[in-house]
Amino acid sequence: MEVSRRTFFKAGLLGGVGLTVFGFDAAPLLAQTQGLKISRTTETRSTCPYCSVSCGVIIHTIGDKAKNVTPQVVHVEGDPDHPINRGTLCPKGSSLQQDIMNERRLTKPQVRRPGSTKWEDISWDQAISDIARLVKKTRDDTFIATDSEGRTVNRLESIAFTGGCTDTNEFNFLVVKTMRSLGLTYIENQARV
Amino acid sequence: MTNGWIDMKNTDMMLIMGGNPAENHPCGFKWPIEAKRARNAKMIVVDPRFTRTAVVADQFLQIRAGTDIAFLGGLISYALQNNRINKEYVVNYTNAAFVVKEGFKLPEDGLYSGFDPATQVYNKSTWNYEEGGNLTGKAAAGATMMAAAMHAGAHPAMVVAAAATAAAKPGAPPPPPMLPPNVAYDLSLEHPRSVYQLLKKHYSRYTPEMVERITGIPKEQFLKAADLFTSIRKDGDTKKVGTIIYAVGWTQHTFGTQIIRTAAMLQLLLGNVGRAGGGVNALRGHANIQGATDMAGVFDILPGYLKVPVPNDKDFDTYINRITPKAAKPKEWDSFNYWSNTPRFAVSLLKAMYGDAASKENGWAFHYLPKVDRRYSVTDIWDDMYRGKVKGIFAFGMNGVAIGPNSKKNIEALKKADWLVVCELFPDETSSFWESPGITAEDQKKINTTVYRLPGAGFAEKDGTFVNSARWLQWKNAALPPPGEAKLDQEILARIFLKIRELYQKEGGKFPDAILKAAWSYTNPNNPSLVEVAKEINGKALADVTDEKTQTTIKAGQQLPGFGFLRDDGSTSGGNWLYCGSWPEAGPLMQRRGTEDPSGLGIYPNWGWSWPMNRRVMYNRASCDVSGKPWDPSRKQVWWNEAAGKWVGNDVPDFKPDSKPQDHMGPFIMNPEGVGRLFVPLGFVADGPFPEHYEPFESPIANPLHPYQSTNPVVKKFKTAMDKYGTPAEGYNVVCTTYRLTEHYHYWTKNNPMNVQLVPEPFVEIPEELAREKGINGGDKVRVTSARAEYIAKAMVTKRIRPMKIDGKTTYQIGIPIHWGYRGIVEEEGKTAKDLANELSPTVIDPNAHTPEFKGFLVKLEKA
Amino acid sequence: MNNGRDMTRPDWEKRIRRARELAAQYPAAAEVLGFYGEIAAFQREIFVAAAAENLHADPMRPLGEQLVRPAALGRFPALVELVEKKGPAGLAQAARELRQETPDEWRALLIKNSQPNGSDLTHRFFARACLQPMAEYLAFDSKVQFSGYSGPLCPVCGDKPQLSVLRPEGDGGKRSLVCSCCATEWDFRRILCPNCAEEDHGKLPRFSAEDFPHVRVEACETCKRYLKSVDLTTNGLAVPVVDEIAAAPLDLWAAEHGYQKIELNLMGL
Amino acid sequence: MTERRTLQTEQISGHPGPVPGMGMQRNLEVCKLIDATTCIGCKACEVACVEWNDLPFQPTTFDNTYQTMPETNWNYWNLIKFREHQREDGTLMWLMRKDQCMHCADPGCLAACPADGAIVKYANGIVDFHQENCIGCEFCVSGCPFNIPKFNPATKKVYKCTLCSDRVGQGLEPACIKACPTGCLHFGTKEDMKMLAETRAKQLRDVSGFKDAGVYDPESIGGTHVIYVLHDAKNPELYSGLPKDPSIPFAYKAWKSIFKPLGLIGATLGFVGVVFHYVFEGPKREQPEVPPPKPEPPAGRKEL
Repeated sequence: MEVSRRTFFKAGLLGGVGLTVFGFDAAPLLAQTQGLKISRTTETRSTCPYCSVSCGVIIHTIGDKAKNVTPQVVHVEGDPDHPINRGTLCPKGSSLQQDIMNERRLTKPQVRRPGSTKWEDISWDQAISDIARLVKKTRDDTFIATDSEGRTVNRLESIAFTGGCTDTNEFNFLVVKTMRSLGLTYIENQARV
Repeated sequence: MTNGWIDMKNTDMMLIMGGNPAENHPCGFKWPIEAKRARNAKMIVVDPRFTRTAVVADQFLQIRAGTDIAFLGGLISYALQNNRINKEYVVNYTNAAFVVKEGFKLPEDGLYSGFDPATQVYNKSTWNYEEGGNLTGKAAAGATMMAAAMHAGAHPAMVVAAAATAAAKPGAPPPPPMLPPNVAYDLSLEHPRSVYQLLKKHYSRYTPEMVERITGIPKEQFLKAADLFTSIRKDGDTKKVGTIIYAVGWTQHTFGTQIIRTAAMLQLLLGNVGRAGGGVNALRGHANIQGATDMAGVFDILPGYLKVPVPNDKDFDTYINRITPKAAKPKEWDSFNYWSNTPRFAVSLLKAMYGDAASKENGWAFHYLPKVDRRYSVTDIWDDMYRGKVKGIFAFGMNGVAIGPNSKKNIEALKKADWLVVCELFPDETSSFWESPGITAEDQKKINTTVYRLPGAGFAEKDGTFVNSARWLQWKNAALPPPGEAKLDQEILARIFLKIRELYQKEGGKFPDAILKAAWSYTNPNNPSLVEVAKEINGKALADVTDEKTQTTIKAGQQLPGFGFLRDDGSTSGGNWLYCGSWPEAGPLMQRRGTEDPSGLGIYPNWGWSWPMNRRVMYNRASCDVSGKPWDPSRKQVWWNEAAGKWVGNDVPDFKPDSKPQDHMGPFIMNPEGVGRLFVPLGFVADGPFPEHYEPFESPIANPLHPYQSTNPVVKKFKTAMDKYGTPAEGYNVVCTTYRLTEHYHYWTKNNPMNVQLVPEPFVEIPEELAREKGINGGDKVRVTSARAEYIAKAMVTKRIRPMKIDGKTTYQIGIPIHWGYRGIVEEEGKTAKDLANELSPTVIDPNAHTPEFKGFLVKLEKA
Repeated sequence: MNNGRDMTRPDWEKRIRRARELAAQYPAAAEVLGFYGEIAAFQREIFVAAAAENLHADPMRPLGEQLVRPAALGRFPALVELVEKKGPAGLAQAARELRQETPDEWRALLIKNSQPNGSDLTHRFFARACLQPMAEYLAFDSKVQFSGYSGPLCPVCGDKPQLSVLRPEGDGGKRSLVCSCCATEWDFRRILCPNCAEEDHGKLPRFSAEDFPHVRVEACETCKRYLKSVDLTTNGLAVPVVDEIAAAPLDLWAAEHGYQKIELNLMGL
Repeated sequence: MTERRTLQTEQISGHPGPVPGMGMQRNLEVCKLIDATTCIGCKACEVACVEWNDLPFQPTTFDNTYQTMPETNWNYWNLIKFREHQREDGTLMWLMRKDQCMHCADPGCLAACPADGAIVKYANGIVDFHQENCIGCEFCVSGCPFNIPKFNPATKKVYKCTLCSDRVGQGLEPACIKACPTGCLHFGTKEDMKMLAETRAKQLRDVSGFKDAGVYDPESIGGTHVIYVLHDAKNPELYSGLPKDPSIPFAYKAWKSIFKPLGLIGATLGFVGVVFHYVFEGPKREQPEVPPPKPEPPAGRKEL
């Protein structure tokens, strides 16, 4: 097998010192090297989204970001470094890959119009414009600047926000900032129940 | 949790009650098992069902759902009567010695002093301490009266109150009574109105016989458990330590907060709080509901547990005066009263929210915040929507229809709403409410709600911080982008908000100020980086800030190293004081993954970051005796270092670091008293200073303690046509409780084939005896009916729930796991009845935490 | 629970046997593995001699300064002879040259190259072949407690790691590093570069090939360094130091892609 | 599966001649220890088994229990069995027993099997089915005292837990072991596991008040390579019918005895197998890879 001089040179320079300086027969190793199908895996530390133990997980994804390939999850491993779960996972945690790569996932914004019997796909831009318009109308119709005793209350009781159990702290802060600024008093979360 | 998951390995005694960690937290449960294996620790499990946790318990007790206070009250009484308490701890670290105001009445008849039957609220002015200093040795009744009378005239609290009343404009309600600054106390604990004596008297009614009548736990079993749990304080032992572990089995009651208080009181009496292997430990059920609470995802607080403004707070100063507590303690003792820093926290929060628009001149944009003077809890949302008041709702990851209570009411409510915006991972019950079972195509045409269903990002697709039940902040990284057109939640929220802002900018509208001025200087406003938000939450200096004591200066623009640097003059901003220190200038501490545990106690100080200031066990000053020496030298949390003149330890001292033991500063630094509250003064809880057993709202019996005040007097029921409540007289005589399974997660894993394979279908757990009575065999379809709805599922006939003798009457309990609905793998294959367990549960909530009573409501059961 | 990897007595037989097995399995590396097997057999003798002589290290001095002892030095001529006979051409030539030198010169060579970053790679080979087993013995004998240690350099001798190992921990693989000098194995957390402490998962790619299901390249985009890891959760039969050598093509691949190994193995790969 | 070949065969079903390699080497026996007293029935082991062995999804139906399905199946080899038991003192126990092949020292399935090479027992104690040689007669099903082997009507072959022989052959512990969050599962040499089990049983007797706690390792079949710690070892039947004295039907025993002498003859032929790596940390032995059907010289490298 023909081994390019360039490959040989670089290998000798950086990694295969033993090949060049020690004098091993480099050809078979270089031949095997050229035949390798290398895959690139990224390991990402995450936290199981289920209960509150917060088991560490390491999500293994393949796909080269540089080559613009969407990563695929190939394995979810219990984080062996995590002091609480020490690499173990429960039956829910063990099947997390199914949760991430699940054909039932919602992938398109949809709308169900008043009186309609079906979902329709809608663009993000349209959905966001529509929602903003609905919020503004509801707010302008019902905002309470002062209560019956003339006290400033600046509140909006006609719109509610309910947050979920895997919303992050940072997202929740944005909720407080945006929703309290709209005047919402009905800000609630899974945490309540 | 006051402590943490790994810390459970340090315990000698576990009471697991109102929680089923083997089922719901299997990987965390390795630590209780470790305690059993390595320390021969004992485990007592109390539950309505023999659970997976009960499997490894040393003693299991079957309790009637909702009678936990009776059981725990019985334990308190047992501990007091048998001297199984840590006396030094009780005298010095709790308010046991404090003297309670004259006129305070215990609830022999079910009511504390001050109840107004018309409004169904308490006037809490007698729920207070007496003013007057050291009464030790003056315990005679006459002397007490004298002391009370002597101080009555010059009561500083009253003076303050009077002044405030005079200043207020006519018609305004008088300000609430305050704690006395110089509390009367009797270190001998003999004063008849000392907290200790009142406590003893109060729980003396919780005899083993009474416990048996109420809970259904036979007296002998109760006494065995009481002896076992309190055995850690046998013969004056102060080394051993016990923990109490609970979850929503305690919170989901109309007196849930009080159950937890009873447990906390028991732990204070035994001296178990603040110690390795001790504490009161809420397991919590979800990945980030601890964080959601810290971050004020709920209506009644602002980030960091700051109180929300009320309409009477006419300006920022009024607000801050109202919510900042003043120290109230024996004169000779010290109190850190950490909440005295409230102004720093509040101003910094407003600076984080409104930036330059929050200035001293405009009271830090105080009026941008809505004023809250009534309940806006999740159950109220659906009620107000049903009444036509709530017109639109965002549901970002909360499946409100399935969560209930009374799911049918929530569906009816949504039919009346104008719009619903759901952001979810999977098709869920809430977004599909208009196509739920029983709604025909014709019906759908009459439903005018616009529903947006937006595809959000799963946990693996987003970065950001989760907080576990041990208060550990742990940052996680995104492993891949959301699938298809799905987007990150923060992008969806930001784009909606910015679009609204744009509309107000262009068109004007009602009170646009807060919308236009909200600080939004993220690099990518349409998709804020959570790194930037996390740094914003931690807080930064807006001008140079110097700590006087250490002469450390944080330069303008730098991240703050801890909440000691927060200021009330506008020179700092910070979204949540509790998280201040999580992302200092040096970098994000919640991203740390240090695996060192030098003490061997499982503290792992360099893994993530826990609030407050990386303390892993809260109130850990109490892990030492009065002189500052650890109760148990083999499990040292912190200790006083005389040479260094400060508190040091394996954990970060949760205390004023240089407060000498001689100063007698209380370890419970978040209370103005500095000590743990066996008696909760004033209105910090709505239903009484000591927890009292009340029956669940729907109960098979009248309360044996006071049949004429059977349920919690301050519970309010909802009043629409759909809020129905059942009674035994109407045939609802089976106690029903709801819960989760280890194989499933809420309403989520019904989309995963593996989890569906493990437990494919909904079921109802039924005692053998009840099944026999009703002619039900295992696997038969049964109909469970509450006053609200019917639920059909298969029967699991079991020995694990037994008939109980409750107040002499045979009573049955059944249980329903909640994991199914009308969207999911088996649901869509038509394999289930498509009912939601929470169609059955009642719309009635705890007056303090506003959590619905999902546990222990009444149903009928029959073969379907 | 102990965080430090317990030191088990080094098992030379296992290494020698594994080298033979892998030589059959990976013909491309047969020459390298064959030579390694010879060297390992030589190293075993020094280890056994050190044990027999009941040698100890002075805990107050760096281990690296205490390696040149008669039990090792005395066997240096045997090493030279072995390499001359069985070694690849380059090393054999060097051996021939070394044979001409005096014991004092050998001692000087060993001392010079017993420290990291000895410049002459060939001399460094001789020094490591001769001193590694001594270091390994002294480290094993020292019973240094490093429970809880998780730094990037060897807790016993302070040298750089040469390879990483994944061992079963629950459902996952817990990483440890193996010292290039004394073969001590210590815990080192995952997703962290042992060279520059990079923690950004996006910059820490792992490269693997089907040819070596249990060996992968753990690289760092920031410092462009890497180590190979041997995954004992995938193959429990692997002997990390030997399997690492057998997967030499991954080193060549890494070199070609611009990654430099934190520390070369004994075979210069 | 190439991995299997790294295990030394000790017994072969329906094999007319000697067992190659038998007796050449004293292999360490492996063992799985299940501490039924700390099992919480979370089923993480079930998931791990399905995932590792790539077993196809099996639709299940509710059957009045927490148990995933009534019995193990051809595509479900690891099943936690749940049994409610009321003790004489009135207290309740919820007994959870991880059910799977017991890997008997004296395997009834193997004794019953007439197909050459369909069932083999390795020297380390693992009893493995080789479906390529299975003729679908289901004799093994009736030969098993634990009701473990299960027939797949589609492929007409029988399947069961392999103790992850492929993993063990690679020096790994079985998939279920690593999955257990409470640490109630252990894997190692039979000797070590017996010791661990006895220690735990003693703790249960001395500290936890289970005076009949003990280890299940039934002598009637020469012991098993899956052993249990039970709260009540005197009544194993309580644990979803774990037989007290499991036995192989007489007919199969008689059959087996015909072949036994042949097996012993085989001992003189040379074959060297592999001890799995888990026990490498103990005694060391030589172990080149050898496919069982093709004899090779013993290589004579028995060091130490």
